[in-house]
Amino acid sequence: MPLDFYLNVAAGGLLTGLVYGLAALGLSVIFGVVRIVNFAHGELMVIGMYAAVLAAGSLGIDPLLAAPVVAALLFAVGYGLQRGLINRFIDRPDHMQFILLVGVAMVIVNGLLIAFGPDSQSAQVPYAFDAIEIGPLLLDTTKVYAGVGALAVAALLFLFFRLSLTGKAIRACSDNQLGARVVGLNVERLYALTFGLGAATAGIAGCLMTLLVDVRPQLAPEYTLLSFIIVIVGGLGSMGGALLGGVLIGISEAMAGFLILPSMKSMFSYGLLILVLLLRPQGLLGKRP
Amino acid sequence: MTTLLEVDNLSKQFRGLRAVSNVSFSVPEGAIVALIGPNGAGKTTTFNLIAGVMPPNEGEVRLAGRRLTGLRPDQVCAAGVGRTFQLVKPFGDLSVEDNVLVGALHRRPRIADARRHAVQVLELLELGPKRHQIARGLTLPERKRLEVARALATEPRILLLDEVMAGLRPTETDRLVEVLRDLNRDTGMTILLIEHVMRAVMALSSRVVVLDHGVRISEGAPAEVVADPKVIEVYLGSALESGEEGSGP
Amino acid sequence: MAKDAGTNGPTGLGPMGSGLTRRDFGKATLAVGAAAAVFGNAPAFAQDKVLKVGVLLPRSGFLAQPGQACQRGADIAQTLLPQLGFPIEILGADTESNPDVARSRTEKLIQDGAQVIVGAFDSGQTTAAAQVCEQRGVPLVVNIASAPQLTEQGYRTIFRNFPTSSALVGNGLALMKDLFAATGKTPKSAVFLHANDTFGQANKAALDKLFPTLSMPFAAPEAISYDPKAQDLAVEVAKARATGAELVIVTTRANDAIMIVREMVKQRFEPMAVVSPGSPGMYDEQFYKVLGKYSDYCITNLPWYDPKSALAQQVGKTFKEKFPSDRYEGYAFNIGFTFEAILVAADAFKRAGTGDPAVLLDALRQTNLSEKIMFGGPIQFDEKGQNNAIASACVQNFKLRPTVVLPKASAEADPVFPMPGWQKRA
Amino acid sequence: MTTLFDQLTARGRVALGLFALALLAVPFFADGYLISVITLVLWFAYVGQAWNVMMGFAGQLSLGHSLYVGLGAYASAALFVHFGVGPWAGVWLGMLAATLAGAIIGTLGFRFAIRGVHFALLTIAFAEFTRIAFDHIGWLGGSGGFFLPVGDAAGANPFDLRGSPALFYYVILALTFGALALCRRLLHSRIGYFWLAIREDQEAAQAVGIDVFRAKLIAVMISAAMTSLGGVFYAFFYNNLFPEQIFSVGRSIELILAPVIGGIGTLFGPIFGAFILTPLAELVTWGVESAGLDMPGIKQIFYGLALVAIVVYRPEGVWPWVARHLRLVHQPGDQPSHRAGDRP
Repeated sequence: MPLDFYLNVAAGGLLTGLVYGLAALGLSVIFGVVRIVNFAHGELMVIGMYAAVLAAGSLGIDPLLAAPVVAALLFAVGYGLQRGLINRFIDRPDHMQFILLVGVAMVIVNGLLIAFGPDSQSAQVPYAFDAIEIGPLLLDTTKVYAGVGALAVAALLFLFFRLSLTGKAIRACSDNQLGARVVGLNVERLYALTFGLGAATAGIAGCLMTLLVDVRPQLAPEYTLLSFIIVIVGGLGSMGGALLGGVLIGISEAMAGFLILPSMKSMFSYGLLILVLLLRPQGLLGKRP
Repeated sequence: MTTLLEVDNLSKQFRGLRAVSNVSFSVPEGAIVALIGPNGAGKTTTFNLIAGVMPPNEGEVRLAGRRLTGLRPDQVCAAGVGRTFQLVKPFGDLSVEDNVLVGALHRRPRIADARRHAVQVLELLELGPKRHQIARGLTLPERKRLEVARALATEPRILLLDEVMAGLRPTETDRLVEVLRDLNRDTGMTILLIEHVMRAVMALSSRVVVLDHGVRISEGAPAEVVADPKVIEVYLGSALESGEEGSGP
Repeated sequence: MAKDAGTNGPTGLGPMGSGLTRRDFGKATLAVGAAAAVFGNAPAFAQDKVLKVGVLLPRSGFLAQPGQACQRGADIAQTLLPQLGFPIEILGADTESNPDVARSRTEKLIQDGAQVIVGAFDSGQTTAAAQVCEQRGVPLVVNIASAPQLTEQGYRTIFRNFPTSSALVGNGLALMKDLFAATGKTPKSAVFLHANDTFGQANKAALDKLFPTLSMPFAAPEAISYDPKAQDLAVEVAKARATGAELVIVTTRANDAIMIVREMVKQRFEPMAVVSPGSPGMYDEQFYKVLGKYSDYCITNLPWYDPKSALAQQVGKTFKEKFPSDRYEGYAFNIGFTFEAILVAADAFKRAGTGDPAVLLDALRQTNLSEKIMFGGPIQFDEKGQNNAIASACVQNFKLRPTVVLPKASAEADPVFPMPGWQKRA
Repeated sequence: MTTLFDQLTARGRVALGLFALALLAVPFFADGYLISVITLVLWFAYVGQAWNVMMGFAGQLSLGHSLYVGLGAYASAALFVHFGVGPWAGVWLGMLAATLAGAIIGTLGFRFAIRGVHFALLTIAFAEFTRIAFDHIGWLGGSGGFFLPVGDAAGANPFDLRGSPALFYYVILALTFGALALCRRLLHSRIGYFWLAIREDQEAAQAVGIDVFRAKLIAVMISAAMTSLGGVFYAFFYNNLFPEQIFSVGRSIELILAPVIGGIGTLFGPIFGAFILTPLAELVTWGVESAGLDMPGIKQIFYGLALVAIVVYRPEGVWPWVARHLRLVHQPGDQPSHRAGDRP
């Protein structure tokens, strides 16, 4: 097998992995601060996908351009969800949070099914079939755009948490909730902001994802699970970890599919997840609890 | 008097910080020994090292000549060490009686037998009337006593009490002191206690070990220790520094 | 078992049922009795003027897409069959793509008076329904489900007017040979890409078994299986490309067909043809919408509606009336088989003159229907309940439309093989 | 949510007795549909009870219990199809396989001190891993499905688990009552108290001499073994198995709904929860249909909303609340101020 085959496969996995990583980043941010495991994360992402498809279909807007609007929409959804429902579950045990979000996920998936029907829908972009040649590499234009977009959004998010006052307040809140309260931060508001940000990130990841796959309601649970694997591998609550996990899963799935049997490639991901949980339970870049 | 618990040259480091440093002392069978010192002196760490919560970097602990170091907490308990926690840890959703029953089951596998024993222990700690209550509903002094009862129910050879008097009113303290003294007198129970409340220390203990910054700085009868200038300096110093009531490491 | 003792017949349902409030229902000890009042009415075999057909389909959940497509066939049957002299009343039920639900919905349909069950697209849910039908002695006419075991497991009330996966693949491969003969071009190697699910694996098994017996002009293709839930098939296509095969055989589900072709275009992988021996995907409406010109020339060898059949044309007309904004071709496969399954039941009922299950079962066994939609001989069932006379057609996409190119007699156009390269399309 | 809630009052005993009698009588007055629905209810009650041993008693959250269902189902079905071994002999292999899997997951998880959400994800990972593995085991049909020969629907052969719906009904009823009795016994045994202690506070449990690792491992193994029995029933009830369905995350979720809704850690919670949920689903379907709403998916929306409402308004589960209000259980000594002064 010529080398450029491997390179192509790995590069494709890397770019897709970045988008997965961005979705997982949203999950990680929410967990890192609010300490809630968002079991409806994939559902939020799929809402973003439908919004992007709708924008592309009816208004002819490229999903990349629609992303900011979709992000705002999902921010509102996330903010509202946290304020109205999830906030009162913050101190409840894990399984209660889990069932709550399973219920929310059920409503979202089936709401989408009723609204958009079961057929998959795609955002038609003029460059859907283009490929970019870089030396021996032949990369899908859509994947390059999606991957670069994911990286850019992740960088923005990172800067937000480092530089902005709100971002710093959120970080302070995640380090020490009580302390944050003592110095007069409105923790509830920060939590809702964070959940909104996490949801918005998932929404943007959804926009980018529409470049790569066609959307249908049943994708949602798949993405939830995928985001989980990535976040655990990378480290729950770590931003860099989520991206790293995404890339790792992207590349390893691609290589495993290529070298072993494609239908067994997710087994590889779960294998990786199990290994990480056992050898480094806090994840690759996670802090020890 | 034979030695029951021997702490031999114990050291523990946390990220370069020496929490406990070459500490040695012993507790004779049937005695009540107090471990005192200002906040951050390494008392609770010493307790945790004895109880097997974490391994020491150096040194070892022996109970009646048997090495405890390297054992897990449950094995240490099986060897005959009962302990309480500074921040009480009741089994919140269980009844008071069941809390103590769990302790009693350790040496008495039959439920009925263990329950009888649990009830006796509860009577001893004056929790009898509360035994059907849910543990989380108890008041703080009651929960402190529940901690003692649960540890006692495991029928240990030595009881490790971590600040069981903290937060109690003077009358409540006196009551608990009385209970512990009776326990020691009637059953010969050996007790090692960490205590801030000097009134209790003076009333109960036959020997006092003083730690500061992880080092043993004094040991002796209560009256001697209180008069020791090193001890006075440490206590005055820390009082001047902060004076706050915080938790140990 | 004293079945009649506690049930109150069909009349018990109406007013009592609606009067039952949620609160009453919640009382645990009462629930059992209350539920009996709501749900419990004995099967009504009394009125035999109309056949009650219970149509069981996965209209939500994972299989919602094909399930809802099949449902359109049932909707058309409800309109068209009475006009053709087959009085039927359809009772619908959604399995939610879950066998547990499929089971209890089947029970409910029978309870509500369904005299025959039609369904349920997927083999797992179909067996769940078959179990109930067997216990209740109610016939089950399978619309779509290809696991060979369905008619081999020993059910006596099951009838399947759908090819088993081995028949499907056998016909598909035979048609490939016909295609090579008709065009005079023969590929020297092939690769087989398939989803690793029930259908894909059945296809794989059939291919492995049949290939040696068919004396195909190329060696047995290397098989590449992928996760049916995969979001990205770049690797799979790269792997297929690396084999250097001239022919790509696929067994896809729906979206994966789109992903495969899209990846082939991007990776500039241009085999002589992309052929499916009978899977959904490349004739789905979505395939044309998303891929546009790249959807053309893809070939599916599958049971298809005979464009020359009068009934097929009538169904097509009714489809246009009912769903003016959609194209018949994009749904024809699911509609055709669902419609035919209901027709089979209605025909048996007409001959039997009663909905009594035992009589109906007998009538079904003697089915001999030549007025039909799909290619193949008259519908007849063997002793296991399988119709072995279903033929396949070679259907190639031209100008975003599935077009019959073989068999010659019913062809709407001539086959194009090898297909023009991706970049050479207007 | 305590052991106290299984201390039935006289009234509670009567209610339970009547309930049991009603269940025993079901096949004599109910029709096929009702029997089918209650069979399903009981199945969820049974596996919910099994899951509850691990979560409700020992406090270990598993979201991958479909693994044990699947192992039990496949093991017994394989023995039956390939070697003609009946289900009640096959059960042992199924339980062995599930127990072993539980032991492996437990050993790895507990040794490496994986707790909470991380442990839950570990269980999902193992279930998914196994699902994909089974997709590739040709001997068991792979993803193509594994089919059992169909028995005589009219007869009743309890030894081969072939027969009428009533037979299956009584089998699952017996299993449910058996599980209830077993759990009651466990809960009042030494290990049961150890579990509760671990659930409440692991560190304190260890300090009173409980070998936490061993106790948790036993909980996982018992739970896995019990669950696998549910899998055996499933295999013979449905006569076909698909890795996609039996090992799915969806099934794991379905499986924990009953105990969570009913009341985690209580004996009657899983049963009560199952008797709420399945009828609720049927009721919603019925309501949607009679309202003329022919929208696939609308039922799940109402069901999802109901779930949310229940966890929001009845966080400790529905059973403890109902039991308290109907005075089916003894109240704790005197009314303690709940959660008031949790930590000083």
